[in-house]
Order: sequence, then C-alpha cells, then structure tokens
Amino acid sequence: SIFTTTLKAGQLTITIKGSTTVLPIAQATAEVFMDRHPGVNISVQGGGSGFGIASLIDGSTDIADTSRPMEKNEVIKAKSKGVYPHEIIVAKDGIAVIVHPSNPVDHLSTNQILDIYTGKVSSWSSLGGTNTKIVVVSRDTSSGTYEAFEKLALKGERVRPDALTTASNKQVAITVANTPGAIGYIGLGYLSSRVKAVKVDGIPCTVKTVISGQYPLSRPLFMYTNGNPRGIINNYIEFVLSEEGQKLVREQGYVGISGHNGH
Amino acid sequence: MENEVKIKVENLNFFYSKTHVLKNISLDIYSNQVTAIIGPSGCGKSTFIRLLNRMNDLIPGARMKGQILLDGKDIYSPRTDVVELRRRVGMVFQKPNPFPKTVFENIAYGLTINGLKDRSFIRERVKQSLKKAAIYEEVQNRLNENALMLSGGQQQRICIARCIAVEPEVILFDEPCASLDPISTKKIEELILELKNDYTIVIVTHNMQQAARVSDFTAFLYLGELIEFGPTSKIFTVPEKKMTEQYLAGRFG
Amino acid sequence: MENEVKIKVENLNFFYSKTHVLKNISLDIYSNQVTAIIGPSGCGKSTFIRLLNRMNDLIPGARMKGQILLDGKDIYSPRTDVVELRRRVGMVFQKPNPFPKTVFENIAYGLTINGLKDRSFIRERVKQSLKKAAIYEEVQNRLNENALMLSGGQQQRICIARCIAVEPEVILFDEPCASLDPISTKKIEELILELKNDYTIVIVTHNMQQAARVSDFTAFLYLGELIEFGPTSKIFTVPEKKMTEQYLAGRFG
Amino acid sequence: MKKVHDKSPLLGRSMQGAETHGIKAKDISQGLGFLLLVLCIGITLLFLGSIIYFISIRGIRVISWEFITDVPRMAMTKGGIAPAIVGTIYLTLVSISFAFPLGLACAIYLTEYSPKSTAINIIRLSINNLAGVPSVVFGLFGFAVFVNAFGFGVSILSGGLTLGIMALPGIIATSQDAILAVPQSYREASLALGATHWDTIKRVVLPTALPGILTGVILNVGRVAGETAPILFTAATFYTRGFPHSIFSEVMALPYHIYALMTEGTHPDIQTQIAYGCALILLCLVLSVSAVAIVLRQRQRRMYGK
Amino acid sequence: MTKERIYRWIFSILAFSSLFFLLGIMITLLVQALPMFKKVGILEFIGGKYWYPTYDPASFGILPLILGSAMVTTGAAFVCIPLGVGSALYLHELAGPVQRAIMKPAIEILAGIPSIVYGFFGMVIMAPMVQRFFGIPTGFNAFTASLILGVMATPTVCSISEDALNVVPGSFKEASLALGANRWQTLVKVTIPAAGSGISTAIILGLSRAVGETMTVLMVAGGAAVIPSSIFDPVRPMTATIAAEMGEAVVGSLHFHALFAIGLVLFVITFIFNIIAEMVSRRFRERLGLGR
Ligand SMILES: Nc1ncnc2c1ncn2[C@@H]1O[C@H](COP(=O)(O)OP(=O)(O)OP(=O)(O)O)[C@@H](O)[C@H]1O
Ligand SMILES: Nc1ncnc2c1ncn2[C@@H]1O[C@H](COP(=O)(O)OP(=O)(O)OP(=O)(O)O)[C@@H](O)[C@H]1O
Ligand SMILES: [Mg+2]
Ligand SMILES: [Mg+2]
Repeated sequence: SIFTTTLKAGQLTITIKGSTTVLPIAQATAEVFMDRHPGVNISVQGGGSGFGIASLIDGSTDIADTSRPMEKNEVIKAKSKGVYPHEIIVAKDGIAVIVHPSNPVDHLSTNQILDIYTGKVSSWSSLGGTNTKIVVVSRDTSSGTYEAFEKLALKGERVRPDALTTASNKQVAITVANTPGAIGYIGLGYLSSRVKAVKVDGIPCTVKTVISGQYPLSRPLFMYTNGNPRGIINNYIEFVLSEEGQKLVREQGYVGISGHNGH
Repeated sequence: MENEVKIKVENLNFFYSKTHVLKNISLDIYSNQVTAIIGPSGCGKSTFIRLLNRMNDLIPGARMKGQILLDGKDIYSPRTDVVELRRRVGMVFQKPNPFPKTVFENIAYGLTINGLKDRSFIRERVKQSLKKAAIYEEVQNRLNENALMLSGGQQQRICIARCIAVEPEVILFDEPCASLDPISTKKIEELILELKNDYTIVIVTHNMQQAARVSDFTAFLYLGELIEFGPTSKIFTVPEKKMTEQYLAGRFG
Repeated sequence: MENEVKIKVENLNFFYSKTHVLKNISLDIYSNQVTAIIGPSGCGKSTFIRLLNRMNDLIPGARMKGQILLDGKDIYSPRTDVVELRRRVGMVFQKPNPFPKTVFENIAYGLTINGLKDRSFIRERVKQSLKKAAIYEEVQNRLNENALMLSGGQQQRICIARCIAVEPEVILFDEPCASLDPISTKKIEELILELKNDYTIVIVTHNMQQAARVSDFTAFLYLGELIEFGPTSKIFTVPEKKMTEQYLAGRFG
Repeated sequence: MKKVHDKSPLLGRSMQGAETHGIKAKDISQGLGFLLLVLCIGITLLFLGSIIYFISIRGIRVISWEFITDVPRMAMTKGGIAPAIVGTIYLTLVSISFAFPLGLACAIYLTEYSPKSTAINIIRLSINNLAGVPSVVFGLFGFAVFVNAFGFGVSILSGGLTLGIMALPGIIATSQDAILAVPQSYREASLALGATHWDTIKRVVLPTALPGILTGVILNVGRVAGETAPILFTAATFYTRGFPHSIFSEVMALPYHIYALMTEGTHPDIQTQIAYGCALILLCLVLSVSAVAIVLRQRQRRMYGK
Repeated sequence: MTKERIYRWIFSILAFSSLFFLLGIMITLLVQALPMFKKVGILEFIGGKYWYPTYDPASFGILPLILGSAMVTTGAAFVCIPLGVGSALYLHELAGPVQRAIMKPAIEILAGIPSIVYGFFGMVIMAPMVQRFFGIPTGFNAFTASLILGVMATPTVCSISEDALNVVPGSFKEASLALGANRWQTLVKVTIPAAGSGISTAIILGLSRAVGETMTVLMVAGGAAVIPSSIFDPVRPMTATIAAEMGEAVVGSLHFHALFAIGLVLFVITFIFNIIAEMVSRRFRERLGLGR
C-alpha cells in the first residue's frame, strides 16, 4: 500500500471501490466527470460493499460505494485506524419482486416473500396461483442487491439452498422471463415488460413509492469518504449530487435524490 | 517339388514419392526354400521384401510398377484382400517387436483376430507354435509374463512363433538377427533351416556369412538393381558378375 | 619414431551402473599410426574409444578402474583439465553431426570457443582444415550454407574438418562410415590414410574389411574382453587366437 | 507343397480369400468403428466451430476502429474498449518478462546441470503438479502474497506476476522438451572440440532449441493472457479511463471486461453486444498468438524430421 | 572451470527461486486456510451440507460445493472422453497427411480459447438453448456447465492422446497387420492398449483442467450451493465460489479464510489428479520400453 499512496500524491487519481449496485452510478458519473476534468483519472472497481469498506479502512480506496450503511463495528475499526468515514447518500434503489407475466399472482406480502425464499412455501397454489412449483431465483451473496434483499425481505434468514444463484440482475430477469414458475428480485431499473413486478404489501414498485419510502423493499445507496471530502474528491461528490449527476443516476435505472444528505 | 515357384516377381519398379528405389527387378522365389536378399545398406532390401506382403501400402506417396504373383495370382490386383494376403505371407522384423502383452496373448493374437474363439484349440495351437519356434521349453512356465520381459533373442523367437501361429505359407524375415547377440543369432539360424520344411522363406540380411549359412538362393541387390540371382552355392563361389565378387570380398559396403 | 606410444591403456575396467562392460584391457596406441578396434555389436568398442577423451564422464552411474596415459600423463587424474584433454583428443562420430549452422561457422566453432578472435586467421585456418579433410573443393562456394544441407558423406568430412581445425593430437573415429554410401566411405578411408601423417588415429568399425584396409594395428574385442591386439597384417593373416580366426571368417557376429 | 493350412479348421474358410471380396464380420466392425471416429471429430469440430462462428458473426458487427481505439463512453454503452486491450497487453508483457527468464533458467538447470537425485525428481514432480493447479488458486495466491503481503495492491505488477507464475510450469516444461530435443550428438560434438559445458549450452544447445523454447513461451503466455480468474482480485478494475502510468496502476483487462459487462452492467442489451466485440478481439489476440507458436512448432518438428 | 561453477550456481539459484514461488502457493494456502480449520474442523468443513458464509451465525460446509464440482467434472468426462479420444483416433488412423497437418494444429490452437469466451458462449447461447430444448426452469445448471467444460477439455484430451498414440512404436502396428489383422482390429487390440496409459493421462489432465476451471462454471453453472439431485440442477462448484465471493469477503475474516480453505481443497484434489496422471504416464513409458 506504500505504492498506492505515493501514487495518489498528485491527487489526480480517484479510486472507487465497493458495491456492485452502486458501480454503474460510479462508472457513469466518473466518465462524465473525467470529460469535464481532463487529467483526472478515476478507477472504478466492484467487489461488494464489504470490500469497499475494508478498502476504505486500509486506505486503498478514496471512496467506498455501499448499498448499506456502515455497521458499528466497522466504524469502530475505521476510527481505530485513523479513518473517519463520512457518509453520503447518492441515490435510492427499489428492489422489485418479479414473476413470469403469465403468473396470476400479482401481490405478495413481505411475510409471503420470506416464506417463499426460505422454503416454507414451495407451490404457487397457496399464494393464489396455479399448482406449479416455485422456482426461486436469487443473487450471489456478493451482490449488493442480495445484501439489501436479505436485510429488507428475509430479515436475516437463509435463502433456501436450492435457489438458483445468478451473477447479475440481468440474468435474474432473463431467467424469470423464461420460466413460468419463477420468482426473482431485481433493481428497479431493470424492470421490463417481459417480467411482472408484484405489489409488495399492497404497494407497487415505482419511483414515487421508493422516494417516499412507502415501498418496503427500498434502500438508500451510499458513498463513503475518509473525513469530509476534499479537493478533487469533493468536486466529484458534488458532481454526483448535482442535477446533472442525478440525471445520470436516473439513466442507470436508480432513483435520484435531491439536495445534499451529508452529515 | 523342389523348384516349384511360390512367388514370381516381374519387372518390379518402386518409387518413394520421387526416388526410384527398385529398378526393374525380376526373380522367382521357390517353395520350401530359403531365399536370401543381400546388398549394402540402402540398396532397397527392406523395400523389396515389404512389397511381398504389401506392407508398403501404408507409406504415403509410394508407387509400384510391375507384377508380383503369389501362386500365380497378382497380389496387387484390386480384387486382392490385403488382410488375407498378409495372413498368408507373414513377416518377422529386424527389431523383435512382441506386443506389450503376455507371451500367450502374443501368440494367440493372430488367432483371435481371425475370429477363433475355442480356448482349448487356441491353447493347443499356441503350444505347437512355440514348439516350432524352438522357444517352448524356455517359456512354458512364463506364458503369462509380459513378452517384453524376455531377452532379445527370445523375443525374436516369440515373434516367429506368433507368425507361425496363423499358418502362413511364406515367412519374410527382415534382418531378423541384426539386433541379437551371437548365441541368439545361431538359434534363429538353426530355426530357419528347420522352418523351410514347412514354409517358403525369404530373408534379408547384411551379414553375408549368414546368407551363406542359411540360404538356398541368394539375390544381390545394389543401388536398387538386382545384380545377380541364383543358387547360393554358385553365387558365393563362382559369381557371374565382377561386382558380386567384389562385394562378397568386402571391397565395398 | 614409428613405435612411440601415444596412449597407454592399463588394466582398464568399465561399468555402466551394474554391467561390467570392459574387462581388464591393456593396450598401447602408437603415434602416427591407425589403430582399429573391431568386434561384434555390443562388445564395448564405443565405450572404449569414448574413454580416451572422457566422453563417458557425461554418463551418470558409470565407473572406471585402471589407467589411461596420454603422453605418459594420467588423463583421469583429478588434475587433468578435461576441456583441454578433449581439445587434444578429438572425436568424429558414427552419425555425421554438424551443428545446424553454416559450414564456415561449423569449422570456426572450435577456434572461437578457444578464444580466437582474429577473423583473417580464422578464415585461413578454416580453409586449411577443409582442405585437409578433402572437402574444400566441394564446399568452397557454399561456406555460408547450412551444413545440414550437404550430403551425408560431405557432412562427415565437415565434421572431420571441424575436428582438425582445433589441431588435436589424436583423432578418434567411432564407426565414421556406418551411415554412409560406398563412395563416401571410400573417400573417408583415403582421408584417414592421409591424416595419419599428422595425427594418431583410433578407429572403431564393425566392417572388418575396412579395418584391414586402413589400419596398422587392430584390437579385437569380444564381450568386453580384449581377445587379441597386434599389427593388422598379422591379425588378419595369422591370428593367434582361435576366436579371432572364427570371427574374421564370419563364423559369428 | 502339402501345406499346414489345408487342414486348418480356422482358416480353411477364407483360404481362397485372396480374391474373394465377401463382406466379413471384421470388415463390418471396422466400418462401424471408423464411422464412429468420423462422428467424434465431426462433433468436436462442430462445437468448436460454432463457438468461433457465433462470436465472430456477432462480434464483427460492433467492431470498428473506434471500438478498438476509444475509451468506454456513455456508461459503457458506447465508445470502445481500448483501455482493456492495453491493460491485457501490459499484463501479458509483465508476465512474460517475469516468467521467461526464470522459466528458461529453471529449464536449463533441470536439463543440463541438475544432478539426478530424488530432490530434483521432487522438484520436477511439483512443477508438473503446479501446471495443474486451478487458475483461481493462483488468483488467491496472488491476492494474498502480492496484493496484501507485498503491498503491491491491485495492480499490473500483482496481476502480471500472478499470471507469470501461472505460465511458469508450462514454460519450464516446454523449454525442457525443446532442450532435450537437441540431439545429444550436438553436445558431444561441441564437448569433443574442447568446449566447456557453458559454451556448449550457450553456443549450441540454446540456439538450436530457441524456436522450441519460443514456441513454448508464446503458447503459455497466450494462454494466460486470456485468463480471468487470476486477475480477478489482483489487477482488474471495472472502469478506468486513462492508460496506466505505472506498473502499480490497476487496469481494465479484456477477459475481465467481458465478465463485468455480462454481470454488472445496467444496460444488458447493448452491453452484451459490446461483450461479443470484446470476446472476438480477445479470441483474435489469443488465437493468433497461439497460431504463431504452433506454426513455429510444426516447422520445428519438420526440421527434426518428425 | 571456476567460471563453469559460477554458471552452475546462478542457474541453480534461479531454478530454486522459481521453485520457491511455486512452493509459496502451497504455503500461502495452508497458512491462510489454517484459521478456518481451527474454528471449524476439517471434517465438518468438508462434510457440512450448508454453505452460508455471510449469515450470522455463519455455516461453512462445502459438501455441496465439492459435489457440484464432482458433478460438472463427471459430466464433462462424458463429453470430453469420447470426443477427445475419438478425435485423436481419427487423426491418428484415418486422417490423411494433409488433413492431419491442418486439423492437429487447428485443435491445438482451439485449446487456447480463453475460458471466459467459453463462459460467455455458454451464457448467451448454450444456456437458453438447453433450457428450451429440455423445457426446464433454467439453462444455468450442471448439465450446461458439463457440456461447456467437456467441449473445453476436448482439445486438450485430443492433443495429448494423439501424442500418446504417436509414441506407440510403428513396429507394433506392422506386426499386427502382418498377421492379417485389419486396421480397426489393430487399432483396438494393439494401438489403443499400448497407448492406454498415455490416453488415461490425457483424460486425467483434461479432467483436472475441468475441475479447476473457474469462469465457465461461474457463468453457467447456476450457482446454487445445494447438494444436487439431478444433472439439471444448478450447482455451485468450488472454483466459482471462490471467484464470486473473494471480492466481498473482508480480508482476515473467517469467510476470507474459508475461501482459502476451499482453494486448499481444490489444490489437493488437482494434486491427486496430477500424481495419478504422472504415475500412469510413467507406467506407460516403461511398458513401451521408452526411457525417461
Ligand atoms: N519411407 C521412405 N520414404 C522415402 N525414402 C525411403 C523410405 N524408406 C526407405 N527409403 C529410401 O529407399 C532406399 C532403400 O531403402 P531400404 O530401407 O529398402 O534399404 P535397405 O536395403 O533395407 O537398407 P538397410 O540395410 O539399411 O536396412 C534408401 O535410399 C532409403 O533412404
Ligand atoms: N549408457 C549406457 N548405459 C548402460 N549400458 C550401456 C550404455 N551404453 C552402452 N551400454 C551397454 O554396454 C555394452 C557395450 O556398448 P557399446 O556401445 O560400447 O558397444 P559397441 O561395441 O560400440 O556396439 P555397436 O557396434 O553396436 O556400436 C552394450 O551391452 C550396451 O548395451
Ligand atoms: Mg532394411
Ligand atoms: Mg558403437
């Protein structure tokens, strides 16, 4: 890490690491930001929220993307190493629960979703559907979407082990679109007419309900810096939060926020 | 009976892609006689003998002209069953080449591929073949050992037994003793003299003394040409050609 | 001067890991004479000749007993510089083995590794060596061609020239004609007779006629033992041992 | 002329066979067997061919000059993949400059200098074994050692070294083969002229083995250039604009870029097309490298008349 | 002579330093896996049925992962053995010199197709095809992974088998033909048995490549960490688990060490594969009387 720090001496390189959910936001904004500021180089890496935070703590990244707030012990660990995490909400994400369009079921309660994903229910018939087997589609544990879904919908319980585990939102959508008995969850931005999003606790998954916080499966997305962002990093964060940055966020299929939500 | 012609070679020419290796060779190989082919290295001895059971078919780009008749029938006619021909005209190679199988399996191989299934018949035939090849005594207790464990001379006799087992009519030997020690060589030579009672034998050798010892007829090849052919006794005592005489005197080669 | 001893071999025994290949051999090799080593295949000829310039050092597990003295100095003493020894005792192998370099580079190789840099001197020496090896005429316009493009006989003479270029005192030939045609063989034999004016020569051959033609002394090895050693004229006409006589008469081997 | 075969129960039937052309059981089994073999190679070529076909047909549509020379734009839905191509080339160069000298030295030692002892046999065995270690395990090693322990971070250096180590056993093996293929007679000829062992190696053995050694190096490096798992945690980054300024920079790399586009992108339809383009370029790079090596090897084999 | 000795030393040092790197892998894996085994016993780790590394409490059982690897490898064997060996036999016995001169290098070149390309192809083309063809919920399963892995290993198996067939001395073949065997009989009864261990080596090496393959299975195997009950179930082989989770695992956490422990298990498995291959191929060469 000696090497990475020396490299950053000029502070024209920004490293961003962390949640794959936030990755597209970071990438899209970084790109435009670099167009505005030639000479600045931003490197964007995935790896997951945990990885991003760990990197922030050991100093190997300037910005950590996360799809969850930092946990207490993470903050303690960071402070013990002289890193003071500064949290910025950059966008909001709604997790849509999707089924095949031919499936008569069009709303589920959070408890029903929990039962489906933990394996207590395995046929659509008890949920008001036809007597077909439920094919449960989930995401890799490394994905931010999974992390959020686990927290919001599963309340920490285990996904049934035989669930299909796919590597991307896109694959979940494709799998559900091709499989009549399937259920899956994807970021709001990936919704298309080929799958059907069900209402959760009676609330449809839309930009509006996510912003208002009514929709139960929604969450903020964060960027963390070490202390208040300064210099070029601050310029970048400000750009993300600007109207132009938020437009890019929306283009990537997320829900924008307005104003500054820092501490 | 003695001078019945078993194989008749007529105006034989042979080419490896471009090189003309055998030039217009005609000779007769007699039944139940040993015919030796001698000549310096590279003169075409192996090429010639391999033509007699069409082993050269495998070489890409090789061409042949002329005729080879076995019992009066052209072995290169399109109607010939090559597989069957090779069964009738067996071959023993320079380097002993038993299969990496047991002694028994080696000898039985030729029988089983010809569809024979009767175990006791096969066992009997294996025994007979080993006896004929003068190796039975030495290996009777080692039939289930890998044949490659035997000595070179024993391996060569195993190869001869393997060849005999399918009852060929002609046996071709291509320098069968080249890689053997003097004692094994002696045994093989005695065996060849035995075998000529039942088979027609053609032997390639670059050891002139060996040719003198075992053969009835001798053909002397030089640079692809048949210089002289006739009874061994005559060739070795009063050769017709100057060249033969010089070669036999060790003046070259 | 004629009978000055160049190499003295005393009670030489040699083993490849377990096999005892050379048994108690003693003989003298005289300056400016051709000494031939004959014997059936596997009797240890190559092993013997390779001991004279310590080429067998490369073989793991090999052991040697006895002494070999070159000009009276033990070549196996720990104080011997092997590299220098090999320069003094050159070797030409059975199969022509020119390096895959140009003819010129082949001959110059031995000079440059010995640290010579003077181009014009090297050029002159290459020319002289080629001339001595009776190949200059044939290759003078092809000095920059790859030596592998030449015919076998030419390659062998290139190897001889390469050997001569470093001005050895003794040249060892291990069956130098075994893979050559009769005409090339003849050329090499003539060359050997030429070379003996300047060098001491040891030649292994399994061609008895060749031994008779080129050598002054002949050693007959059989199964690792030196059966007989003496002037060639004597060995080939009135051998002392029965075995030598039988071997020369082609009774075995 | 009364021959054994007349009383042969076995062969009597086919005795006149020299001219008969009847179909025998063994001819049928031969026919069927050969048909099976034709089928096998047919299916193999079909599969491999179709992979190349699909990738080429779909990849060629997105490939343009811009695609090769430009940086990604519009959230990786437009522009090109130049940083990924450059990154892959850098990684490959680092891995060669590490693995080639080391591998060659190791091969020279094992073939020319090493005593024949059990210790050396164990070395040989472990080198062989390491050739079979899964690529992701090399990735773990690189991550633990270069990225963390040595503190090189996620960088070209870490990734290149990881790839280099992965190529090492292959380079050692092929170089050994090439050196062993140099006829012993060349060595003997050189030694017999009074050359030292090192002279012989330097002036005769290595020049003769060189094409074979190069083949091995190219082949193995081509192979690792296409690897993803080892650079996953050691070198690759999802997005960076500029070209790397030092070996301590992290880079985009083609194989990882394909993976990232397929799993982390937000515009699947467009990004899959780009992935096709990347796959085609990767395929071209890697296959042309190995084609060079294999042609070289064919020529080499012909030279030794094999 | 002293110069000579210096060179010798330089080379041995370089050779051993490369060995140091190679041995380093083993040591790293061991060291990093150790904390895992201290916490969870080896047997519990290998025999455990549940892989929930990120839950609280976490459970680290890699049996489903091992079985996933085993299943795709077995499946791949069914593809690559017939195709690879069959193709090798074709090239050896039936192909003319021109055909062989083209096809052998072509297959060797194809052995260099990067695994990511196979994975990509599997993801966008094979998986949907398999799903439609069999009418199953998802094409991302052990079957598709096996198929792709099998095809991927085929060139390796083919190329090494062909080399093994070429090593069989021509004299065996000639001997058989001279006894009146036809080409098929010669192939089946003489050439294949003689090359048998060489071909086995090829298969073992091909399969060891399949066991260790990462990206392909990561992209097409489905990723469910469950003990598979059919070939059409999604599975999560060990390699895919490491690749998918390494980035997320916090350095130094138990999850992190668990992934190294999986790496160690993989290493041991491929090590055994290679030892077997080595032994078999040594026997092969001895049997044919080939040195070294
Ligand atoms: N497959 C081949 N392709 C091209 N030329 C060949 C082939 N086999 C042999 N030759 C050439 O044909 C000539 C005759 O070869 P052949 O093997 O018949 O000689 P030979 O008399 O058996 O020699 P030897 O005593 O050395 O075995 C030689 O010049 C040889 O180089
Ligand atoms: N490297 C070796 N290791 C073990 N045994 C060997 C080795 N080289 C030769 N031999 C054996 O030593 C004996 C003598 O071999 P050598 O090569 O000296 O015989 P030769 O007289 O030169 O025979 P040829 O005329 O066939 O060349 C033979 O039995 C041979 O098998
Ligand atoms: Mg011959
Ligand atoms: Mg010899």
